[in-house]
Formats: sequence, structure tokens, C-alpha cells
Amino acid sequence: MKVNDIMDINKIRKDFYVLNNNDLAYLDNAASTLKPKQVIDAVTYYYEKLGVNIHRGVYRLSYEATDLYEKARQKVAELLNCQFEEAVFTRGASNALNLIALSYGMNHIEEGDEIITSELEHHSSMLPWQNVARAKKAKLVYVPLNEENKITVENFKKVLSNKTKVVALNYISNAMGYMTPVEEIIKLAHEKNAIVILDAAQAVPHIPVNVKALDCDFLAFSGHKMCGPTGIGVLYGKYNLLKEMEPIEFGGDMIDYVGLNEVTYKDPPYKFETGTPIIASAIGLGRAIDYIKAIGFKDIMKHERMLRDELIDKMSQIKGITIHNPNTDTGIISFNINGVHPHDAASVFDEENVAIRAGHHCAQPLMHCLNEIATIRASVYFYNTREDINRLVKAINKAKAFFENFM
Amino acid sequence: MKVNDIMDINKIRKDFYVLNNNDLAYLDNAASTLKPKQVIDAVTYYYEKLGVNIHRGVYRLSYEATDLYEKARQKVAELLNCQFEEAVFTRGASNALNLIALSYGMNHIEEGDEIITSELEHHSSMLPWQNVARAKKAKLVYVPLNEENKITVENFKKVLSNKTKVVALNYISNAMGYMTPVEEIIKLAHEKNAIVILDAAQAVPHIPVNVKALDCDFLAFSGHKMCGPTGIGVLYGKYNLLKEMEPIEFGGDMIDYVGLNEVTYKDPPYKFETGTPIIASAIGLGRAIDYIKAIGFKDIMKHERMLRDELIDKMSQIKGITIHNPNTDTGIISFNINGVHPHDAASVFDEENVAIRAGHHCAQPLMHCLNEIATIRASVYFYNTREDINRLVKAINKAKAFFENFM
Amino acid sequence: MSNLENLYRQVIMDHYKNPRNKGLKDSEEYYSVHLKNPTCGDDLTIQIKVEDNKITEVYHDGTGCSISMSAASVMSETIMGMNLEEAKKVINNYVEMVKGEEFDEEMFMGDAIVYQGVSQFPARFKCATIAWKALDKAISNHENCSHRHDEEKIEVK
Amino acid sequence: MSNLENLYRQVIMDHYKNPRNKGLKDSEEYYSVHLKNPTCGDDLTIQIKVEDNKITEVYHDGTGCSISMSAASVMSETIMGMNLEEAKKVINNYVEMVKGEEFDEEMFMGDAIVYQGVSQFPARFKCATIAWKALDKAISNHENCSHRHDEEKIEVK
Ligand SMILES: Cc1ncc(COP(=O)(O)O)c(C=O)c1O
Ligand SMILES: Cc1ncc(COP(=O)(O)O)c(C=O)c1O
Repeated sequence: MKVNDIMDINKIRKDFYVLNNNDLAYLDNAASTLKPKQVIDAVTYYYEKLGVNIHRGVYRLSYEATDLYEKARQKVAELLNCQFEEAVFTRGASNALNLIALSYGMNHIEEGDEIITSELEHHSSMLPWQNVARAKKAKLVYVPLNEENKITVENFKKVLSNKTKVVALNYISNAMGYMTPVEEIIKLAHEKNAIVILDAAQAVPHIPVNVKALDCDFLAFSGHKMCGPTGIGVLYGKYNLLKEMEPIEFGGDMIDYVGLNEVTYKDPPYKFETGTPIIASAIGLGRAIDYIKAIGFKDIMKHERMLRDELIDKMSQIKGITIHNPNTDTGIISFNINGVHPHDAASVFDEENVAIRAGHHCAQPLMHCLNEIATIRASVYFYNTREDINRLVKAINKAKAFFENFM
Repeated sequence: MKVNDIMDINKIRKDFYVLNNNDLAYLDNAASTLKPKQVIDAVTYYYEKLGVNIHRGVYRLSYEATDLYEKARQKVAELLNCQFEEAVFTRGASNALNLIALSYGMNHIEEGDEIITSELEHHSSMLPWQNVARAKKAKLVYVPLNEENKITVENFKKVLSNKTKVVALNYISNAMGYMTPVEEIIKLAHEKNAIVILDAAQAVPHIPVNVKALDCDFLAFSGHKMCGPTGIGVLYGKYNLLKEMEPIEFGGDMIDYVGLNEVTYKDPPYKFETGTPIIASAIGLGRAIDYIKAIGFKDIMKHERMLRDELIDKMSQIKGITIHNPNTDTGIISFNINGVHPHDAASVFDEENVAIRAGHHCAQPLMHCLNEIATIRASVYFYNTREDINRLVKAINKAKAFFENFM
Repeated sequence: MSNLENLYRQVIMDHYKNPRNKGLKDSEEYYSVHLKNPTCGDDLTIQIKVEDNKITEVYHDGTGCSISMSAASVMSETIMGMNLEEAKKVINNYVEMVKGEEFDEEMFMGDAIVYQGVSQFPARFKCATIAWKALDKAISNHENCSHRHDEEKIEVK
Repeated sequence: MSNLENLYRQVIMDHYKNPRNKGLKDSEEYYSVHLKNPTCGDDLTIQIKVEDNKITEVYHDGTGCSISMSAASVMSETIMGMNLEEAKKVINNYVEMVKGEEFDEEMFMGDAIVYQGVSQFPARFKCATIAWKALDKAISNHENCSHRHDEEKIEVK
């Protein structure tokens, strides 16, 4: 099967200046994706044609900016299949996950309660709850990972208990590319009256996510990992939960009435959007959603899986490397070149213009499980080609050969 | 004196697409300023040429993006005359002011302590401390405003006491344009070992601010009010204070070591910058600082004062309007057309393409002091002209005449 | 006629200066809805009494600009005596009209027809509709037999 | 020679494989500095002993990539026996060199001269300098008679 069978990749790649202007195999998509010109144009449109503040202006430019900002929220709501009021704009996934822990967590968790998370989490999914557990003398419980370092329903059942109040797990792991069996976990958690928070930073860009069908209580993702601008993300929360939650930040744009000693807030989502919003980035995220939907998740998934299969296939034939997740569910592959520090390997990749990531991927506990200081991670998106895969394989071989010279 | 005496305003105005493409008198600068093409280009440069994540990438694009991001921090440090490590990027002024209250405030304020603020504050300066006071059973003390609704040293002395732990005041009021006598207030507060937080959202864009000379402990401002992008601001804090402060958000990019039950953080500023940073907006803010410095604060101040004098002069001659701050220190003028609701007046201004703000300006307590539901605020920046002032005056007269018709 | 003259028609300013049916009743018979727009400060309560599927009384009270306050007065006159079905149609028609969308020009709207000019001022859409939104809410509270007193904030969308 | 070959010179890889002066001493005589780079995981401690204004002993220990670990070994050999003034000059010269700025090619640098290739890999600048930054810190702690044990994190600037 040719890449072009699935979609017109050459046409798509023309939208990405970075790909046109550099002879680059960009395989660091789990860190950030590149931005197509449509999204850049949407950001520029706001800055050039409007550039003003929103919500409170009674003049036309401000009205148009407000309209674009709120239409972006509507697009988020349609993407996730939630209500308009359930989509809160944040600075990013980390900001959203912290907001949930600081507001819902600090007010609902009590001494002795249990919070379930995993060693497969991104630090942003786990550390906010480590903080809550410390402050409230609650217990942080880690789902035991199986021999492949996956979260399984079976292992989840081992830690779920009547004391469980919160389950905070990734939907797709940024370090291993595994999909968590969230449907069953959510059902089981709800039977215990625990709420479930999904870190969907690696999911929303790649697969269709339907929060109503999932029935998750909260969900978070970032714009910059899905062709969107930096500095924007989304917190989805069930309306009744958002409605009763306390805001964390106070100030402009989130209040109803302010007295000298008391204050009342607006309703969600506004009560969580303190200060001048991240207007341009929200508008850009709206455009990114349109862009991705036009390509279609079906094709995106097909294409990514084809690249993954090809990559795993080719890498399996290279001796002297360790693939940590040969059964990855997505286009995220984590590996090491035996005997070579990932940062040393990374400089060879850089010389070959292959952009990958070397490091702990904000998942230090997992590195302990893997018994590595760091790994190399390659991650694909819809604009990647088989040529990119070939270049990565070539770079791996080159790095191996280069450092073997010194052995 | 002609406008062009001070600087080449026509050349400057060419940098602002919004001004070129609309026949607009933009006088809502205290809400947000417009963005010059140099800033838009800097943002676009990042998105088109780089578009990747920073800090953790070992490839060239990521290195260049990191370099631009950190150079922007260096520019902030030079602007404020602080150390590189003392400049924390935030989502905006509100975010920065909340961070101080949540971290420093929640950990240092105890029952019975006093926090001084004022009714002249923007909600973002005051509400975070109302929240701390409520949580810690501390007392929120308001500096009595004088007959002009100004904060004076004399009145500040009346509320400063041995119980005062924090003083949180605006540097320049967004609703009245007054400059707070911060030098003396800071000295007095320090004699009592209280720390001083300056909300400089209306100061940094308009006057030179030197945090070392001021000796303030914290200071906050927003990029979008000084020709910069949306979604970026700065928290300045003295290094030793930042160093001992607890982070509020946990996750990616701010950690040193992560264990299953404990975590250590990076040093400031990184420990407060959780998650993927607001890369494009920070880079754009760096460019905005260059742009403003090239014009020069001396000329900016001169020009704004000239426009203010002219505006006050012309408005004083109009009967049937109330100017709330005829002695404003800056180009912010707050007024009402007697008998006309500000939102009704605003529609007339909009028809005349004069962009002003009608509302409570996120300063509801002050509205009570003024005995108004809302006011009309006009605010100038360096790109405004006498022609803009004339158009505002014309619009005021038109609104008056229009509504008098119905009386 | 200029846009402005079209927005601020004499009849609107008359209702602003001399509102009809202003002032609330202190009785449990009424369905009342309190709406606020925190952004611009509009604050409005409306009360309706429904008898035999017909709106027999309407009252309003609040503070705000001439558009929002006059609209409450106009609304109270327009829908007085209508049955609930008619009233709901008028609400929808009115909202379409002030949005600048197609609407049924034949439908009886009373003085409410003069709010057509709002469509040229999208920033004033909320002012023109707050009273009608409150009415809509009160009707559906009645139909759902739900609480008689409702507090809400409305926001930009 | 390719950029890569210029970065990973044989002598660098030799020091990486067979580090000189590796392992810390358990004695209070040494000024020790522990530096970490949380972003990439480099973790390095260096110890120096100063007698009569001269650096008479240098030790290091830690984990990291070949550039950072070899640089610690090379640094320890290069500055052993130097007086503090000389050492400080070498530190500055080395930093200029790996930055790709002008530097004094005449100054004695020992094997450290082979790190010139780093200037083509700005992303590896921190790897090449972490040991030298630790040394710099240890010297200034000695000169300021300050604490003998120092913990720090270094960051991208
Ligand atoms: C004096 C003052 N403080 C704080 C703020 C809040 O700034 P931002 O909305 O950018 O967070 C503003 C602007 O609205 C302001 O004028
Ligand atoms: C799984 C996962 N969760 C959370 C995050 C944090 O996202 P951000 O850095 O945009 O806040 C990331 C990305 O780094 C991620 O991959």
C-alpha cells in the first residue's frame, strides 16, 4: 500500500511551511505538531484585522473578536460532543489537569481517600494529584503495569476500592503510545462513585473522542499537539461538576458581583477563565479543529497505523536496539540504541535532519520501570511519509555504526 | 505643538494594519493595544519557521525556538532591570497576580494579619487577596481614597500597621489613570516588613519601570496591553522570594526529580512555568519590547500627555458630561454623559468608529465610589493622534444631541 | 434614516422613559426569572402569571440601558393575553429578527417590531433579548412544572 | 571531517570509556559542587582541593551522555595543578570556544581543545560545559569562603 492511497499527502504537506523549507523528517509530534498555514492565517487574521480585547467591547472589532473566540469554543464542544458551557479554555493540558486537582481535588479529597493514577502518566497528569494526596493525607495508588508496562482492566480492578474517589489516567500514553482501556475503567470507577479524569493530550489529536459516550467526568488536551497554536488547551468537565466547583483564579472577566468582602462568579465556563483570554490561540485552535476534521480521523488513524507498522517492521530487523513498546497502539515508538546514551544518538539524528526526542518524556517513574535513564521517542502525525520512516531507520543505523566505531 | 513634533506618528501608524484598514479612532488602549506588524511577524516566524516545542529538543529547530523564548525573557529582564531568573512568564497579569496570592499569600498569611489593597484596584489585583483573607481569616484593609478617589501616602499611613503583611496596589489605575505614589509606599511598607505587590498592567506599557530602583517585591503586567500577543504576561519576583515559594501547578517542564511519592522542582523561573510554555506569545512579547523601546518611553509619555491635555481641555468645554478624573496622570479619561446609559452612548461612538469602553472596567467597588453603574473610558497610546481626540469629542457631542432629542 | 435612528426609535425611548407594567408583585402565583449580564451590568427580573394556558399578567423590574429596559416594557405589552404557543412563536420570531435573520413579518409583534434596527448593532443583541430570554425561561419553567423562581446569568455566545 | 566526527573525537570517547579522576572522596577538605540538568538528566558532582592557591586534586562522579561525562574527565586533567587565576582563564576560554565565539587558541587547554566541535551543536552546549560550570562554582565558593557543599540545577538560557 502506498502512502498516497490513504490521502493526498503531498497536498497536505504543502500546508506546512516547516516541511517545505527544511529537508526534515519531523518525528517529534508527541511533543508538538507543526502548524499548517490555515491555522497561522487564523492567528494572523485576529492580530492584523482585530487585535482588540473581547467580551466587554461595544464596538464592532471587539464584537467580531468575541464572536470568533466563542465560535472556537463551539468547535471544541462539537469535537468532544459536549455542551458549549462545558468547554473551558486553559493555557494547555497541564493547566487544565492542575485546575481539576486544585479545585475539585482540594475540595473533595479527604484523609484516607484513595486516588488512582499510574507510572505511565505524564508528570502533568500525576503530580497535581501527588500534591493533593500530600495536602489531604490521601493515598496515591498506582495501577500496577503489566509486563509490557500497560494499564489493564484486570490490574485496575486490583487497586479500585470503596476508598477510591478519583481516577486520573492517560487516554494514550505519550511515552509508550498505549491506549488505556478507558471505557471499562470509567464504568468500574463510576460503580464505586469515583470520578474519572482523562489526560487526553495524546488522544484528541489522533482519534475521535466523544466525552458523552465515554461518560468521563473531566478531560484535558492541548492545542499545540494538534496543529494549533501554543498557549491554549481545553478542560472539559460535566456541567454539574463545573457548576459547583470553586474557581482557582480570581479577577477580571470571571466575576458577577464584587463587593469589598465578597464576590459572586459567572457561570461555567467563564468562571474559570480569569483575565484577558488567550484570544488569538483559541481562535487558532478553532481553525486547527476544522483542519483536522476535514482530513478526518478515519484517515488519520489509518495512515498513522500504516506508518507505525512499517516502522516497527523495519526497526525489528536492526540488531542492537531495544524497542520498548513493539505493541504500541499508536504512532509512538520508544527505543534505545544499546550502549549509546540517547542524547549522543540524538546528535546523530540531528545531523541527519531527523527530529526525534531523547529524554524522560516527562515520565520519570516509567523510566525506572524500563530501567533506562532516558529513551528515544519517535512519533508520527498525518503529514509524515514512508520516506520519513526510511530516514529514521537510516539514522538509527548510522548512529549505531558511528558509536560502534569507538567500542 | 503639532503631534508630529514629538515623533513621526504617520510612520508609526503604518505598522498597525487595523489602523490602516479601518477609519477608526482606537481609544480602548487600556483594555488591549493594537499589534504592530513587527510583533505579528515575530509570532508568524515562530509558527512558520519553527513550530516545535522547546527546552527538551536536541534538534536545531527546537534549539532555535528555545533560544528565542529565552531571549524574550532576557528582554523582559532588561526592561524591568531585574535578573533573568526573576522573570516568570505567565498567561497574563491576572494569572501572575493570582500566582503570588496562591503561593506567597496562602503560605505566609495567618489569622489576624492584614492585607492592604484599595477600591481603585482592578479585580485581578484585589480578588486574589480577598480569597486569601477569607481562607486565612486575615483582614483585607482598603486604603481610604481621597476626594478625587486617589491613593495618597497620607491615607496609606492611616492603614499601615504592624499587622500589615502584604500591600497589593496598582501602579497606575486602569479606571482612573492615577499613578500611585509607589516609591514612598514601598519604603513605608518595608519598614513594617510587609511585602509590596505592584499591579503594573497599566504602567509597564507607558512608563519606564525599574524594579530594582522601586524595590518592590513582586510586579505583574500583560503583553497584550503593550503591543504584544494575547496570552502572555510576566510575574517579576525578587529571587529569594521566588526561590522559597511553592509552585502552584505541577507537571511537565518544572520538575527536577519525580518519584512515586515525592518530587523536587527546578529553580525559578522554571518551577513556575508548568507545561509547554506559551512559546509564540513570549517571542512576540520580546519583539514588542524592542518595538516600544525603539520609540522610547520619553516620547511615549510626552505624546500621551499632550493628547490627555488636549482631551481634558476640549471635554471640559462640553456641558452635560461628568469627567471623573480631570486630574488623571495618564491618557486614561473616565466620564459619563449625564442621563445617558454608557452602553447607549457606546453605540453612538461605534457608529462614529470611535472605539472606547463602557462598563465597570473590572473595578466594581470604584463604580460605587463614583456612584455610577458604569462609566465611559477613553485611553490613548503612542499611535493616537489629535484627530482621534477630535473624533471622540465629536462623538460625545453627537451622543449628547442624539439622546437630548428624546428628553 | 441612519442606523442609529433606526436603533433608537421614538417608541423605544418612550418605553424607556415610561415603562409599562414595571414593578414586581409579591405573590407566589407568578413564575419569575431573574437574569443578569455580568459583563454589562444589565439586571432584570420578569414575572408572569399563566391562567388556562394564557399569559394574563406580566411584570418586570431591573436596571440597564435603554434597549434592555425598553424591551422589557415592550415585551410585557406584546405578549399580554397571548397563549403559550403564540408567545413562544413570537419569542422565536423576535430573536430571528434582532439577529438579522429571516423572520415572519406578518406575525403580530406589537411595538416589538421596532427592534429591527438592533440587527445593525450585534453588540446590542443581548440588550434587546434579555427580557425575551427571561420570558422564554419562565414559560418553560411553567411547562415543566419546575421552580417558580429562577436565577441565571446570561453570557456572550 | 564531518560535524559529527568533529564532535565525537576519539579522545572524547576515550575519556568517556576510561574516565580519569572518577569517584569522590569522603573528606571535608574538598570543595564540592553538585550540578544537575533536570531537562536532560545529566547529574554531576565535582570536588577540588585547593592548596596555596593551587588546585591540587580534582574528582568527579555522575551520570550523563558521553559529552558531559568525558568533559568532566578532561577538565580534571586539564586544570590539575593550575593556580586559581589560570584555571578561571581556562574556564572562560573554554566556554567561549564551545559557544563558537572567539577564543585564545594559544592558551593551554590540554585535551579540552577537542571540544571545539560542540560549537556546531548548540543543543549540546550544556553537556560540554556542566563540568566546567561546576568547577567555576567550586572556585568561587573557595574564594568567598562559602559553603563547601553546593547543590544546583542548571538551565537553558
Ligand atoms: C490595572 C490592571 N490590572 C490587571 C489587569 C488584568 O490583565 P489581564 O486581563 O491581561 O490579565 C488589567 C487589564 O485588564 C489592568 O488594567
Ligand atoms: C500525555 C500528556 N499529558 C499532558 C501533557 C502536557 O501538555 P502541555 O505541555 O501542553 O501542558 C503532554 C504533553 O507534553 C502529554 O503528552
